[in-house]
Amino acid sequence: MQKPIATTRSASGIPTGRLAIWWLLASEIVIFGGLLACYLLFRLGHPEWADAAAVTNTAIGATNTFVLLTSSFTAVLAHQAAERGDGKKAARFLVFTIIGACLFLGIKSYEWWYEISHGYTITSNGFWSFYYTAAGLHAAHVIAGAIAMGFVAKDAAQGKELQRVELVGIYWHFVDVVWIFLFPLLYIAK
Amino acid sequence: MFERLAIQASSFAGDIDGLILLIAVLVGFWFIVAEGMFFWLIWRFRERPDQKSQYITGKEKHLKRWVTIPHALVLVCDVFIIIGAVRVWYDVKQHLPEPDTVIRVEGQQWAWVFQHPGPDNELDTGDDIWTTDDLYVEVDRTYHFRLSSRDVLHNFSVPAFRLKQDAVPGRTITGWFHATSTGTYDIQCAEICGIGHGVMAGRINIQDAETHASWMSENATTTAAQ
Amino acid sequence: MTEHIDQTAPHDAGEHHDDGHHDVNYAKIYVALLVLLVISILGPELGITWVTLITAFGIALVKATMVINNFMHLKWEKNFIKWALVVSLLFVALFFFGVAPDVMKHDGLRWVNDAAIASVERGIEPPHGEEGEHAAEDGEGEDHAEEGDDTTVEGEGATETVAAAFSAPDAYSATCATCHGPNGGGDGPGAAALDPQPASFATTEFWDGVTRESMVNVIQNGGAAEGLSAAMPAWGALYSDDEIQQIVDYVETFQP
Amino acid sequence: MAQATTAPVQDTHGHDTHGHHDEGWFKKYFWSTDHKMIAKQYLWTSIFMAVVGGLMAYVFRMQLAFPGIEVPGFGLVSPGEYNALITNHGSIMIFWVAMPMLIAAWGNFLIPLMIGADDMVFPRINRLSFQIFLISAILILASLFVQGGGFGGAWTSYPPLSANPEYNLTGLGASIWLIAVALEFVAFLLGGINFIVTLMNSRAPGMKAYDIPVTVWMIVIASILFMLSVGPLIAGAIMLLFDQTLNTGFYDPARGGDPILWQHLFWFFGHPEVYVVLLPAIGFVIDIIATFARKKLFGYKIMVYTAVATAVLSFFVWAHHQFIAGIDPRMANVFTVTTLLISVPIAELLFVIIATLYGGSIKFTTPMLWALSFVATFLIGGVTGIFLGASGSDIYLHDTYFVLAHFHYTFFPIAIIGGFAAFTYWFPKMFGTMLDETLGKIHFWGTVIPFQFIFIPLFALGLGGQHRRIYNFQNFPELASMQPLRVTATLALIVMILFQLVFFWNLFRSLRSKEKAPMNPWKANTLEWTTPSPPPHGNWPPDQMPKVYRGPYEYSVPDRDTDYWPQNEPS
Repeated sequence: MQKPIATTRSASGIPTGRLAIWWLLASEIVIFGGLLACYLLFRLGHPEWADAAAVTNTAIGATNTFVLLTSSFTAVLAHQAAERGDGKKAARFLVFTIIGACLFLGIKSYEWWYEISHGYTITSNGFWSFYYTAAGLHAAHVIAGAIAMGFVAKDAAQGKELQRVELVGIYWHFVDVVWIFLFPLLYIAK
Repeated sequence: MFERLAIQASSFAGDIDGLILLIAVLVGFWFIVAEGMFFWLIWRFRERPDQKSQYITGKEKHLKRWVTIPHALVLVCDVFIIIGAVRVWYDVKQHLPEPDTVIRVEGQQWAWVFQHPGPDNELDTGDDIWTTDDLYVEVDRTYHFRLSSRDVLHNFSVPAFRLKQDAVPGRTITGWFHATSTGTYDIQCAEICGIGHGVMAGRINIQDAETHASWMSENATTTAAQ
Repeated sequence: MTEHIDQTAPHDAGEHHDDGHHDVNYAKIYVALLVLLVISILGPELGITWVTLITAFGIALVKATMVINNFMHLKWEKNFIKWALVVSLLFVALFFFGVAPDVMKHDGLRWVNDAAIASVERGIEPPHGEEGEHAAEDGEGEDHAEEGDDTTVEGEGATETVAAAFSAPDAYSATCATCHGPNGGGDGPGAAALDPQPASFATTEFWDGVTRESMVNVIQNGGAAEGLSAAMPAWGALYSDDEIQQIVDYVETFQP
Repeated sequence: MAQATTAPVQDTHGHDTHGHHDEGWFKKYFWSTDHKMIAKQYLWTSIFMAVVGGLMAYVFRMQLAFPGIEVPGFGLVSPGEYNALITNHGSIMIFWVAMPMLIAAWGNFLIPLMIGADDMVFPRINRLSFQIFLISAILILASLFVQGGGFGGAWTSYPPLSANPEYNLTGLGASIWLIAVALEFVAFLLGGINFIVTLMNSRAPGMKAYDIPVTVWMIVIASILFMLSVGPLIAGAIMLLFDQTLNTGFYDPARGGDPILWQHLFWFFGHPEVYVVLLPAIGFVIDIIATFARKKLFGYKIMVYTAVATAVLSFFVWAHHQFIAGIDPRMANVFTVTTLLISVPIAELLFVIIATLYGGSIKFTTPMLWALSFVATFLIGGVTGIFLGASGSDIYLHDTYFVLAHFHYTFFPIAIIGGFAAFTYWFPKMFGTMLDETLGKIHFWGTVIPFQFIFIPLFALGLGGQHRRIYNFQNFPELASMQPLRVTATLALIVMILFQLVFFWNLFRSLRSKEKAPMNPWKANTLEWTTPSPPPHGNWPPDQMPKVYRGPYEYSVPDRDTDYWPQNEPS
């Protein structure tokens, strides 16, 4: 179907898609913000959680941070390529980003499997409940982003809907930013 | 039908009723003025063949006054209400007078468990009296209650006292009351607590000193005997 | 929000009509991010609290700002977008500070959060895995350990004297009489709300249908454990095995 | 204006490669991306849910008035069923009636039409949001029939009662209820983004910020308000769902959690939610009053500013729902001050509406009657709120029927009166026929008068100390004597429900009617009245999209032949 005239207007000076993505991120900020505010309320009131936090594996967390930063980098390179009209190159960079997402999820699964098999489950105590919930919500966003990038890359490879490369990129950087805060909150602060 | 509205069985019941009355007078005045104005305007400016609608933007100074002045007055009334509310709130919920007796109240699905200190007036000693759903207090004494819950949220509410406080599992909340007249009044649970919420009724029995003493000696001995 | 935008003519929906491309050296920013990442990992290794906080959260802020400004191009975005994002963050902060006096703090004016204080004192117990793998594997065992925690907390709230002075009649009147009635007739104040009705211990039919084991099981694990009404809660967290035996002894005194 | 309807707009699908004439039933009524069809889907769903919620009220009101009787059409009400009924009545009326009716249905229908666009900016996301909403509606109804029965922990769903099946005895019902509510939030987040972006980007050429009809402003402010307040609760709902299903301890004090946290999460959303539904209703009322008083709005900008001020202030008042819930008593003072401050912008809004009547020429059509009764009734809800916002008096009134009557005096005007005002006003535009005025007025008086008789007795019961959510007051000796008031309320409810049949008969007649509605039956200014009723696909021919030359409320401008001046008419 073709776009309605409404979609092609831009009274605010920002293209429709990008405006929507920013509002989407505003709503995501309050979702993640709410969860992390709850976590902080408990964490600051429960010094004993530091003992549980000490168990988390900083090396794995750091590796995952590195993977996500790199995938963000390829996402922005895809955007650069799309701006220059090179859909094929943009698609290729998006595929790299998707690989980064899969790598991230793979490392995450290994980490969880290791922790669960050592008895640290979501019911172990409050810290672990937040640990799995916050990282799980983030991982769900990683999966959603990877799927969205798959569709965008498919179109971009044929030179269609190139502006969407930027949109999915903004979303992906946001997922990255959330992880940048989750990393110290869950791994480093002990 | 409203006989119970008149019952004020605690020292602060009158303050709370006074505050409700103050608010009723202030907002009642505004309510009548606003509704009166509203219906008068509807009647005055109903569609009539000899009356054309006027073009008013709301920027005219002499007309704007009709909105801004009442608006400022609403703010003034708000200040009065805030002062009254905070004063009553401070007395009932923040300020804690010295207790003559401390009792413990625990909510559970779907009953109240009361721990009276017994003749020695101290909790957690051998002569404590435990009751379910019936609280026995002496008139004209200041009581502290330590409120907690065993399972879900409950609310210890004594309408005749104008007293209400949630019982939260894991927390102990301290409150006070000072009964001023003898009698038996309802204790209601005011926080939904499951299918038995509707039967979670208790009674507070306010006794004069003599009756209370004899109740206490009777029950303290039976508990000891068990 | 949009009032300043003059738009007498409809804008074209060109994909990138305002900003063709930004002259950002993405590779340089990427390298900077990696360097910051390394610092944020090494900083806490020193074990000094303030260094940890600065390197962990200060650097997270710097990294996030770099990503948002350069990768997401917020730097070049219209101001109202920045406002929308900042306002949403401010509301999260508002939530945090509004809730902190009740949730983060464990006591306040006329209230004490016994359970939280107990949980801080209790500390983190070693995971079940440390003591023996089988405990962690066994779901039942895990549940039981958690219910054991309950007991400690309840004990904190009600002070030790209660536990010391356990008496089955007191426990019965505090816990069971609500529904089963003070004399075991199944006619307590809670009974009216229940369907099926709570058991009456004063009938012979009741005693024909139960064994001592089944009664212990119901008190410990709830009515559902024996296929009876789920309204009968599990009291295993509140009473020890021995105490439950005493309660059953007491209930048997109602037997006609 | 009748001649206008005869101008047919033939091929309006210029921008759509395949016409919509030959599509199957499914594609036309279910898979459509047309904002008008999606609006109708929301509208019918919410009307259906309103009937369900109303009948629930009938069942539990019967139980309260005549405890223990076999309610005709339902049977005996057990305490568990009673709790499930009140819980789902509340949830359905707010999440599946007020929000879809006021925001989604009229937002979808009116925003593109009022700002001169042919559709929402993301038609397929729009369709998706309705489908998610429909699934959530089906889930909430299904939750009543699962094993253990529907969730009975009240719409506030406070843990530990809601978190633990051992306490609420409806483990499955509670989880489905929670999932349904969360899905509804997701649907409205998607819909809200669509509304906001449509208004910001797709206004007709020439339409500046202060040329936007107040209804659109209000719906979009409400959408932003919803979006920013619901986030923490979505996170909280995930935590509660894990407590229910995975046995975590987020809200379990025995395991380091805190039940008070949920109350904060809930009311941080729950209070702004009141304004989320209030603002659109006020928008409808303002548009209708301006049209039928033939008056320019008294202070358009004041209206928009106060709406924004209300929205912002509403974030600062949430804990007044928790004064006696175990929060620190010192915090109550802060929230008392903010709560009473919010009366200032709301009073301003009502004053401006009342002032708009001054100097008008008021025509008492059915929509106007609804709009005026909104103001008169909502005022009662507003002033009784002061008793509850003041911490001192809230000690006594909290969780009594006074609260219940108070918020029904706000939500009923908002959802039902506001909903009917909008429905009767825009019905000709949406369906292309007129509603009958006589039947409409019978229905109006038959709804508004019994309403007062339902809830004024409940104010009295609340002052008498009667608490909420109790299925049989005969267990409380002090309350038993007030039974006549309960019977009055129940009888009035039955009368009100019976009068709704008049509405459905009127609706049925008009939908079957062959008589076409004119393009602009009310002689109103806004853009939706410049296209045929009902508007064709695309709203206007692509080459004749409207341009805007003035604000929406230029009624009775001096020195003009007509007393209205459409926004798109070149001067």
